[in-house]
Amino acid sequence: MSNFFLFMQQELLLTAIIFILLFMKLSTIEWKTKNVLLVVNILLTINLVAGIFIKGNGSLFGDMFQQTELLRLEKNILNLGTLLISLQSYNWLLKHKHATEFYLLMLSTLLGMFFMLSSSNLLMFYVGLELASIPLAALANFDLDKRRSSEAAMKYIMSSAFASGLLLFGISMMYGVTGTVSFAELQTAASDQPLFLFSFILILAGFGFKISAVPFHLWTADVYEGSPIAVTSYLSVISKGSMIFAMTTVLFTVFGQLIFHWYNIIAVLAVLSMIVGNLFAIRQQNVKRFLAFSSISQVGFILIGVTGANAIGQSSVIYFVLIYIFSNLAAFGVLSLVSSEKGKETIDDFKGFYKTNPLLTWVLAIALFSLAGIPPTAGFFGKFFLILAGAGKNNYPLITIAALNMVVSLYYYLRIIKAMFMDANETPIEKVEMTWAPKLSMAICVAGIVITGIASGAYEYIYSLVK
Amino acid sequence: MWSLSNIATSIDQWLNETFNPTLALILEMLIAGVAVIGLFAMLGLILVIMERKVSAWIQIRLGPNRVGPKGMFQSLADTVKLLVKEGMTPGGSDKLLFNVAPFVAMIVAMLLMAPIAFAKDFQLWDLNIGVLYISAVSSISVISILMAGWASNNKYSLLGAMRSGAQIVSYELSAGLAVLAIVVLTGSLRVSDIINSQADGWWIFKGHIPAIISFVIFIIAVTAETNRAPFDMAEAESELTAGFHTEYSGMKFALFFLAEYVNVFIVCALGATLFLGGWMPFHIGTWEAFNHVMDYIPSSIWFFGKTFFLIFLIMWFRWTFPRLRIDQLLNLEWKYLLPISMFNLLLVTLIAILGWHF
Amino acid sequence: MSEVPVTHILFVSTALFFIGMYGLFTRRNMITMLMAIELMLNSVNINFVAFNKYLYPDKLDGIFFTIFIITIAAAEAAVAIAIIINLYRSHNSIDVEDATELKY
Amino acid sequence: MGAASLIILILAAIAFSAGAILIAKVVTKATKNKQKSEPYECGIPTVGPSWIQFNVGYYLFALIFLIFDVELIFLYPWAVAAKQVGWLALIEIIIFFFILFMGFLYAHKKGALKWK
Amino acid sequence: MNLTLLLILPLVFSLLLLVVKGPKQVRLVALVAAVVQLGAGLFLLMQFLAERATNNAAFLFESNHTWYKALNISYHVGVDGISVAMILLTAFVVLAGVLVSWKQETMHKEFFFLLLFLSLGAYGFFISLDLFTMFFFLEVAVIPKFLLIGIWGSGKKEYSALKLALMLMAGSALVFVGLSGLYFNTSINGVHSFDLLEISKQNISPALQNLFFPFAFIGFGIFTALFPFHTWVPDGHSSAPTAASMFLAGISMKLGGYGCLRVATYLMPDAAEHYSTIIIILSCIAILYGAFATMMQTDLKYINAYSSVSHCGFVLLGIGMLTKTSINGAVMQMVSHGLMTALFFAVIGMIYDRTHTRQVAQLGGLLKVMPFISSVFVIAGLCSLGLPGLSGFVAEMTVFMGSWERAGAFYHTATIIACASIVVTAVYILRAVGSSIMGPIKNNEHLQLGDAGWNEKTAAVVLLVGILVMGIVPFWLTDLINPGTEVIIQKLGSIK
Repeated sequence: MSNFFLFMQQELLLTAIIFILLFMKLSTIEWKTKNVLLVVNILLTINLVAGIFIKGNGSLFGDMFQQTELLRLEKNILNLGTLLISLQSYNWLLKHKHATEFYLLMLSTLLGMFFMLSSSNLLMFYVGLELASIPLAALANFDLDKRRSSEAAMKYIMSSAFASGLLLFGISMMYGVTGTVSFAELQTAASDQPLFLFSFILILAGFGFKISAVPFHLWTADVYEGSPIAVTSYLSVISKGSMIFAMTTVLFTVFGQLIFHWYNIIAVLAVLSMIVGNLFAIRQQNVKRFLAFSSISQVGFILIGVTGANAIGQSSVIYFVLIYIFSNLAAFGVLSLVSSEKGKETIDDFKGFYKTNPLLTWVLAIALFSLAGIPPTAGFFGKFFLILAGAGKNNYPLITIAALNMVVSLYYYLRIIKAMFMDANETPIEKVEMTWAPKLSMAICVAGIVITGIASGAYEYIYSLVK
Repeated sequence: MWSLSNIATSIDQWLNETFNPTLALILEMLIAGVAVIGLFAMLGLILVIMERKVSAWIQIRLGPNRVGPKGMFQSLADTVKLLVKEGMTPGGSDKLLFNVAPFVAMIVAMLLMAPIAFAKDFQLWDLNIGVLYISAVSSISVISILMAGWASNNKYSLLGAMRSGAQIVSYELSAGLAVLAIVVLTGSLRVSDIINSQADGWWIFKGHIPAIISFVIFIIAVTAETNRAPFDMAEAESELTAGFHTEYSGMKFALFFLAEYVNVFIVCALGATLFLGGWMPFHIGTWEAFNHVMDYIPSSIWFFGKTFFLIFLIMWFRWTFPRLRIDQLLNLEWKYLLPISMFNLLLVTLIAILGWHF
Repeated sequence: MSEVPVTHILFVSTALFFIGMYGLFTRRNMITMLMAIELMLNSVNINFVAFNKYLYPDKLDGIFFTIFIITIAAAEAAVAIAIIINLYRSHNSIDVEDATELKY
Repeated sequence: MGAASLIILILAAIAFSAGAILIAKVVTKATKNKQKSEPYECGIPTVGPSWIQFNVGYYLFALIFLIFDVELIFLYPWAVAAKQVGWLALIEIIIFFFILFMGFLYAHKKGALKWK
Repeated sequence: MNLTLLLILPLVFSLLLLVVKGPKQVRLVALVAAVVQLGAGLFLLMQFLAERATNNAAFLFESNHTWYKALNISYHVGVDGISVAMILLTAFVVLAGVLVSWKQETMHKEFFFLLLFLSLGAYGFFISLDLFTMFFFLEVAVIPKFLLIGIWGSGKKEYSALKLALMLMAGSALVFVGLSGLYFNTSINGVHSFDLLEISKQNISPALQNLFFPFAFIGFGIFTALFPFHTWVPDGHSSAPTAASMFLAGISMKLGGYGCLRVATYLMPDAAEHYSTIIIILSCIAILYGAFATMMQTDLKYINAYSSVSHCGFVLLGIGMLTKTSINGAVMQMVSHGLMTALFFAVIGMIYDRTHTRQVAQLGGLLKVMPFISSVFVIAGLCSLGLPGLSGFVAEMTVFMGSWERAGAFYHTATIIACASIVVTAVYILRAVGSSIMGPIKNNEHLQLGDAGWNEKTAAVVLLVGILVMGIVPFWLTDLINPGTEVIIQKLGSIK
């Protein structure tokens, strides 16, 4: 029994938080939004800290649920990202009527992700996956009175349902072939049988949808643009990150022997994602949409790391997701402040931003540099290691394309930098007032961007766990 | 001693001796079909006249008394009347749905017959998930109502259908939970298992208070599920004319009518099976002689007796309670019945685990 | 009576799956699209049950999976319909072609 | 008789209904006129289309129903096994109901169960 | 001496800049930073010379700390003569740059911050012996340039800045591919390594060398204006603010040359030999093309920018020729061009600050108005065209001599072609200097303009000192860099 509490500590704590929030909502006392937010943030911090310090690994429920040090780390990364998003959306939620619900939904998806990551059984995996994606659709529709919000939600749920349909069809075929849905047994049962490969490809396609790799990316931009900005950042960072974690686990451990089959598929997905993401990102005017496409291209880079298919590849992917959380959230933090306070979201609006908001400009600039992979920000290290992991397979055309795509991506990141620093604007965005929470979150993000790369500890730690 | 199962076995034997197996099977099927249709028609006729007589009795009046002895052939006459009435399809309606809806209602009612044990060893299909099957198939009936209401191109129909949809689905929950109470006690979903587990006493007696609560909830819920007063929101004539079948006439109307009565029969049969032991005779602990006497009464009589008792109960409700408003109706379910039945299920589980039942 | 071979069932489920997919891609009514998705999920259910019954009768994984898929599909449908209702309120239409606020 | 009985029952139902309707069709004499095919609204002329938007309350109830109905799916296997599993089954179902009930209370608090 | 000091100093001062307030303090801090850096550079030189006398190792002051253990990446620094020369060059140019932009008015804090940051990148690049670290600092130096040009530049600054950043990034992307190729084809006990020294001990098969050499060489070549990837040079230089131009031409382009030498040629000698023909052809084209293109220009900055293309062509020519003297010459040309072009840009900046034009046609007779600036301008010009006694002559002459050493008609022809460009250089330099300095004053408003201030004078003097020392006593520099080139040549020779 104590094992149960120890192994599932992260999940249980999260559940407890969800219930505390629910009780707050149900209690007869009307909580002020401000207090709710304070409580939530404190709870999330406790959650993060507890996740970091409590150790205990093993498997539960007849090997349905497993906990390893690596999974703990991955969950802690997601916890951290959620905390950051929570802090960033402080201003937005203060004005919003349904702050508690936002957290209920968001933490439910987080719980789903945890279960998805910890699953060692396709059934558990599927349940976690759906718990992680269905509430997200509701979140995407969180601005109930905005037309685009519900449109985004509709697109998200449709594509997500379609993706899980594909995934499930694959799983059912795989069950037909092997007669098992447990990871451990699948690992031994994996074979070159055509039907197995077919089902495997369907599963990959399902994954592709969830991480929005090209050609399964069509929903991404619309959903990102339409959703409220906190949700967009959550979608692009946490949701995607967790899917990538899950994907590495599944590909490396369960289907590790099939690498010859999936290597090419992943490589093609990577190249397409990078190129298409980049080409579309260049054309975008809306910053959210722009970040959506840039995140597609980032997925391409991540997939290159996945093709590495070794300890370095996996640790690079995890490391990159960590960095990606810092960088993207720093960018989204600025964006959400500007958007919620001033309602401006296009690149043109950001012209002359430096004149009025130098600090935010630097934060955004550092975030974008990190996304573009410019040293000394952590993004450089992340991308470098990803591509290096991919190069381990001696597929030099692939990494040349990747390296050149970094240049293209730099172009559009620099567009925003240019708009902020260089372009003149008669009506720049006025000075944005910040509360403590966004400040804190951005400080953490920037610190993360600056430190995580130069100090090699994070990567070494991840690598030691992966190994 | 004669019993239905003996008749069935002898027919089966005779057929297999006379014809080759395939033909015998087909003939058997035909016989089963005809029997079911006959049962259906009979049930319809009987229940209609029963209702009218019961209501008359409760209201201290004569009721139908012209056709046949004491008006016993009244429903037959009504059938003839309905047969010669024109079955029209209103203009502007969705023709396909409109015409298919009564079929769906009939099919559902008919399908529900499959796992009902009418007598000892007399059951069409003793499938291992009998109870689940009944709850699953019975919830399809709401589709026929919605189809009819939607297709009619009539606001009354639509409103009636929506109300009835809301009502049926709501009460299905408590009905389901009440059924589950018995499933927990028996540990099986098979109808025959459930009946056999009541050989030494019916669940309503063995299961203490929780079983009685379940029974009460079940009866209330099925009354609502079958759209009967006091829950007849769907066809509240003072509000919605005739609800979802306002636009139906002639035989199509008759089919709905029939399906509804058959549904009443089936839910009561289910109630009888679950709580009152189905065809099991009434036994009391160690009273051997009494038990023996009870065994002499044929199982089919036990079954139909219990079922018609429940039907009578439901008819009694109709003439006793005033109709609820839709909000009261939903309140009753969501705020009282559902929480109570959920809690009750826990109690039942406790009893089952502790083995407190007899 | 002779049993239905598993291939027949698989044929049905696969057909159902691709009908669902086709419906999803060609239909423009959101409810219809949702139904198409449900069709896909149900084909998966059929698959699981069939495999479980025919190939691995001593295991229960397939049945469990089916139950969970049914539940989750229900949850998905609930959320999707809520969203569609909300969309209908703002767009006065449930045709995806009308929901074009967001474009490339 | 097994599963074949279902087919028989369906066929019987169809035969019965179709037969009844066909007989009625043969027996009756159908006439057509315009007023006859109008929707019946107690003699008052119809206003507006019949396929109207209805109270969203119905949807809310349907939604809550869906949750509970789906919950029943899980309860059936549980109910069958409950006696064998013993105390753990009770604990599990208490947790299950607790979660469910929290959602229910939330819906209640939000006024989803109020008929407007 | 601990080489990390060279990284800490700019970092500390740039962070200090963020704290201080007011333009005066900012300037002061920046100046102190530059002076301290120069001091550190000179100290390093002396230490190096002292150490060199007793120590025969290829690289001195090595220090090696594991950075990313998993990937076998370490922070490995060390210097040889070439690096020391480059570090000194950087220190000189930075000091001059700070002095020149003394009057920087808009966003002074950010300006100096970026300038110091840029120097950090340059120092880091020159001292690192680990390819990853080297690559890291190479990229560190890109974005500050973008911002410097884009924010404080003139003309079509955004376009130029973007072009520069993207081309340089493309260069480093290619470099990256080359580096990863090197990384995965070295194996010390089964472990891959980024360490320059480790890789240099490895024998990479010629086929692989031939595969990765173009990546590395073109990648670094883009930094140093390898034809046809030189197009960012004119735009970037002409749009940049004075200090940035100085840095760009003086140091940034040298990053490329240094990289070509240190990484591409040193680590992949077979391939260097294999591709030397192409390199020589390309650099000859760059030299001639740059020279002729300069003749077309009317804008002083463009003149200097195109002439930089031409001059950097000499660097690549020297590297491509693969003889000891030519490589020596290439290094010397790097130093010389760094100092000279920085001076040139500084002077152009001074002129522009006063006259607000850079068009040769609109200038004239400046000698009368601002004698100091004009004379420095003349000296810079003369240095550029290779007047004996100034650094340009020494460097170019060494390159030519080295090139001539390479036997073969092709190499001789190339050398002659390169030499011929000097004539063209003379034409455009003299024309530019003549028409803007000499003759009558074309615009009477220019009469009111003043001469250089103390800061500008100091800046010019700092650079002039460098030029003169190099021109008059070139063997100091030769002695300094000789052991470094020796190592490279040995590696080349061992292959041959």
